Amino acid sequence: MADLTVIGGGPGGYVAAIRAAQLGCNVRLIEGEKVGGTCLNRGCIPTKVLLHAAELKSNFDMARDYGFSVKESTFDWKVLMDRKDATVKQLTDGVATLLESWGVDVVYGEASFVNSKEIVVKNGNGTSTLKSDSFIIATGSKPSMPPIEGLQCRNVLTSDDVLQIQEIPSSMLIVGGGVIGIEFATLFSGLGCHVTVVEFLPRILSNIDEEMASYVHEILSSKGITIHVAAKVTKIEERGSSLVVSVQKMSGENITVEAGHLLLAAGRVTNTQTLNLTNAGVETERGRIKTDKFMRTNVPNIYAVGDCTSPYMLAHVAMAEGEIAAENVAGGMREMDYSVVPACIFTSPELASVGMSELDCQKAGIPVKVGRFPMVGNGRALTLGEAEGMVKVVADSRYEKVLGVHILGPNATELISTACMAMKLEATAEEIAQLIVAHPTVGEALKEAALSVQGRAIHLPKEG
Amino acid sequence: MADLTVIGGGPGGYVAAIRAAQLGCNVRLIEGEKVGGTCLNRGCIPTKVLLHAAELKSNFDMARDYGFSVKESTFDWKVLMDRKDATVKQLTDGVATLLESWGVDVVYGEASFVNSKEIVVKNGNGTSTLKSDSFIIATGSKPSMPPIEGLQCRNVLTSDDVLQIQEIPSSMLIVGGGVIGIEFATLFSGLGCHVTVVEFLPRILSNIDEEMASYVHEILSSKGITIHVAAKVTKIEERGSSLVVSVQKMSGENITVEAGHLLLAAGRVTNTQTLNLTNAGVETERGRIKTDKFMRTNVPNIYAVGDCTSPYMLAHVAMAEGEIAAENVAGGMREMDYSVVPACIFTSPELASVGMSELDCQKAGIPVKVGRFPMVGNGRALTLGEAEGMVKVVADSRYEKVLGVHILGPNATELISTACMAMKLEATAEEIAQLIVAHPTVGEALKEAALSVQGRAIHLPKEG
Amino acid sequence: EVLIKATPIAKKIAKEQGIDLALVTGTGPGGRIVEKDVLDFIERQKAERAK
Ligand SMILES: Cc1cc2nc3c(=O)[nH]c(=O)nc-3n(C[C@H](O)[C@H](O)[C@H](O)COP(=O)(O)OP(=O)(O)OC[C@H]3O[C@@H](n4cnc5c(N)ncnc54)[C@H](O)[C@@H]3O)c2cc1C
Ligand SMILES: Cc1cc2nc3c(=O)[nH]c(=O)nc-3n(C[C@H](O)[C@H](O)[C@H](O)COP(=O)(O)OP(=O)(O)OC[C@H]3O[C@@H](n4cnc5c(N)ncnc54)[C@H](O)[C@@H]3O)c2cc1C
Repeated sequence: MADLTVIGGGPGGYVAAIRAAQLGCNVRLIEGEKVGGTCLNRGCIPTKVLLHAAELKSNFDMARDYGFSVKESTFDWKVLMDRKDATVKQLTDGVATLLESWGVDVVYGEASFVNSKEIVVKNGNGTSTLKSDSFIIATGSKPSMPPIEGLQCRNVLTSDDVLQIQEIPSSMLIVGGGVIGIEFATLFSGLGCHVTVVEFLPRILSNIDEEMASYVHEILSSKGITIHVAAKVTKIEERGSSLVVSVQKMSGENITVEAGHLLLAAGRVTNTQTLNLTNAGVETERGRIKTDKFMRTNVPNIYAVGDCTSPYMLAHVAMAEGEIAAENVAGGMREMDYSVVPACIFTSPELASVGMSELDCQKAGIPVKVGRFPMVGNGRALTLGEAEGMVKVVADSRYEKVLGVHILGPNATELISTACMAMKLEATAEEIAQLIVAHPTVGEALKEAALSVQGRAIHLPKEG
Repeated sequence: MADLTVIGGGPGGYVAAIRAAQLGCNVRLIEGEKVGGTCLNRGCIPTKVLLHAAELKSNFDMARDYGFSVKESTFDWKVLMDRKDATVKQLTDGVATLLESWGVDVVYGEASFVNSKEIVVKNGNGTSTLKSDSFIIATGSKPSMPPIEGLQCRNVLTSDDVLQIQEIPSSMLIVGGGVIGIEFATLFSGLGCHVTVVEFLPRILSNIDEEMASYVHEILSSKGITIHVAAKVTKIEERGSSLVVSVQKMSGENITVEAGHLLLAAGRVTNTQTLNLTNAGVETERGRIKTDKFMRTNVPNIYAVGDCTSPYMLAHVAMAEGEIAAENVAGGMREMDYSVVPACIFTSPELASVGMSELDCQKAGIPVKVGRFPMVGNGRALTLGEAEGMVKVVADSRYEKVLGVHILGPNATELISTACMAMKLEATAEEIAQLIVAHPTVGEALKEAALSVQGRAIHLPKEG
Repeated sequence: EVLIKATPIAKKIAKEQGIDLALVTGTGPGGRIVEKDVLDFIERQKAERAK
């Protein structure tokens, strides 16, 4: 079997390494910092620990309706940060153990190409040269620095920095209303911090179905988060212990916002600068490594997966690509299939989505039927005391093939898998409608939305 | 269109009524007590409200790990009961509104047959006779009274009674370790009551995969619930304000347990006694109304659905049967399909299951491959602080067709729908394994268990 | 062009038994070919061959 060197130990890289080892390859993994990458160390996992803390806090209030009244409680940010670090450590240690069990040779250091068959690895011990038949590049991404005056001010943080702060900020301005910005807004607002979000585009979560995104906007506003859309941060200045942030609105209005901290969540850029890709002849396009459907770059023995190549910038996409690349390195010819990729946003309630939005369909000229069902009609949502949200199923008019499913509600991020399974197996609304869904679960709302595509929801009053 | 009378307004009956009305039938629904039936008034919904309260309480403890320390809190049972009643009312009012919007004529009173085309309805206003072309019987079930000496003692309760008690018992013995008994054990134990469960069979949750049931047994025990299996309650006596309960074990040992309250959760019997079924010529078998795959009884114009006919005794089965019966009354020929019926138990963590257990397959002589994945390897479970549980996928050895999926873990009751969708569409383990499941979600554990069927889980160390 | 819709298990069995799914009538929702359709088809083929 060919030997393989994987560069980068995030979800794209470590999954590729394990899969290739399963298939009998001789695998080496180069990691510049810590295995687990952005996802485990400063992305998906630490944010979800903090979000769960916010959820637990909001449960204190909810508990009052269920008979419990919290008379006195305290909050210690340090304990929460320790919890986060412990969870991260448990998972990264786990990944290290997995890699070891599969015989993957993990080398710590920064890799850069000498030519298409050779890299140098730099670390504290010096520099070493390593040869390999094939490579999978999985170097991921890092926060991008938008061109704003005053980025050097105290308390201007990236998502990496904010996960290391020593105390919870009392107020924060977040630049960017995409997934990362909105999750941090949910989290800090939930923990008692006053949050303002500034989004350049005319709406937050611009990749998500517009109806759902505007529902989320409403919910965030009702929780006291200030959101400015179609607005741009132009300047940051220090004033005393605060920051004064100038915001220019498309409407022409200029405002200033005072905040203790500023969080940059305006996109991410690929980690390719250190790689010396030109030495290997690997082509990029606007910073992204160019790959084909086999996850292969223009250089036949070099593959790339995850954030460094893929515009999705999602851990589960990185993992899926890693698996495909590994199988192809091992002699396969598998194509990456992006037709059913879920996207989740851990707001409260959660938002999850797969496939096309209504607007996507409209733009593509596909006539659709849309079924909706509100959480307030769902028994499980009511027992959980979380009646906000809805399910929306978008199906083509002719065959009622499911084209997109959008869920805002309790446990939406788990429920979306049912929609993914349906879409993966090319189900029609009928097949979701006919599913026997356990009672009482939020999943019943998905079934009802599918029934509603056919104009026959049971738990919606007759129209008109 | 034929006119239809539905007897019983629980999930079987009200769904049948609405579906028939959608199809143009002229529908009347007779209900002896309250629309919503057992499910909404004294079953699924009220228990889930109370279980959520127990969950919220356990979150107070968990919150400590996330930085919150609750110094002082109080609990008011009355507030919780009000919350339960309010949720029940919101849902039953909702059902009444739905029935009204579809033009279903709701008549309150107890129905009994005069002949196969005629019933009498008795209520406070007297008795009236009603004729109908067809009937759907959906009279449900009620708690059964096991032959135990001393059932008349104070504080011996059925599941109906226990949902109305005025204060939370300090200790309780539960007769029956099936789904209902175990949910009540979870609930009362979670709210601080000392619970003992006595189960006649050699294990609790005897309908559930043995490995999962024994895992739940362990968890319940670790929470301080005492469980006696292969044991029988023989006598109940009052002593002071307590009950002394004699328990006879199959091992020969006899013990007594003292408890403030005793809850009977040892099965349910059908509500058919008041119906005078013989007048209509409708046949029963061991109390259950006999139906064919079209949900039709032996009398061609009379159908039956839900607990009064179906051994599943699940609300979602009642609803599915109600839909089928309604379509057939309206001239259809749809068959009821029981191949994919999920069962959920709202323990903490939740347990959900669909299809065959490992033992079922063994008994049926089907060679299987089993894939397992523990929650402790799942990132989402860890961020939620709920690392107990596992997913188990049972697939046939030859084609790897998914025959059963069993999930113990956070949000298992939602996740099971993904397995149901897969099984409904006759997926193999490969289709679940290839699904791109959002990160971080518990659903990833399902994917890993499916990969494990094929011996290639990514997040499990190499075996051996 | 006719797209043949079949469940994964139907496809798998058909492939293993060398059955052309174009010859099988689907009885699932929307005409989807399900496992039973393929198994019935195989039974019928056997019966015919036996004649
Ligand atoms: C705050 C935040 C929250 C997120 N939440 C989610 C979420 O909930 N769900 C989700 O799906 N996605 C989420 N993401 C995105 C997700 O983290 C990324 O999509 C994912 O980590 C990409 O994986 P990767 O393997 O491509 O790269 P990375 O995880 O970035 O890993 C790349 C690795 O390569 C190493 N490396 C880089 N250059 C070199 C070099 N020259 N030599 C050696 N090693 C090198 C790095 O040290 C790093 O460890 C989140 C991201 C952020 C920032
Ligand atoms: C404590 C408990 C918890 C449960 N939890 C769950 C759960 O989480 N999930 C789940 O799926 N299932 C659960 N169940 C089971 C579920 O409640 C039943 O399966 C479901 O209610 C059955 O529906 P049905 O329509 O057949 O009957 P029912 O809901 O029992 O309704 C029958 C109705 O018919 C009426 N009726 C009876 N006789 C007459 C008559 N002669 N004339 C007029 N009206 C009449 C009754 O008043 C009643 O309203 C639970 C049950 C209990 C007891």
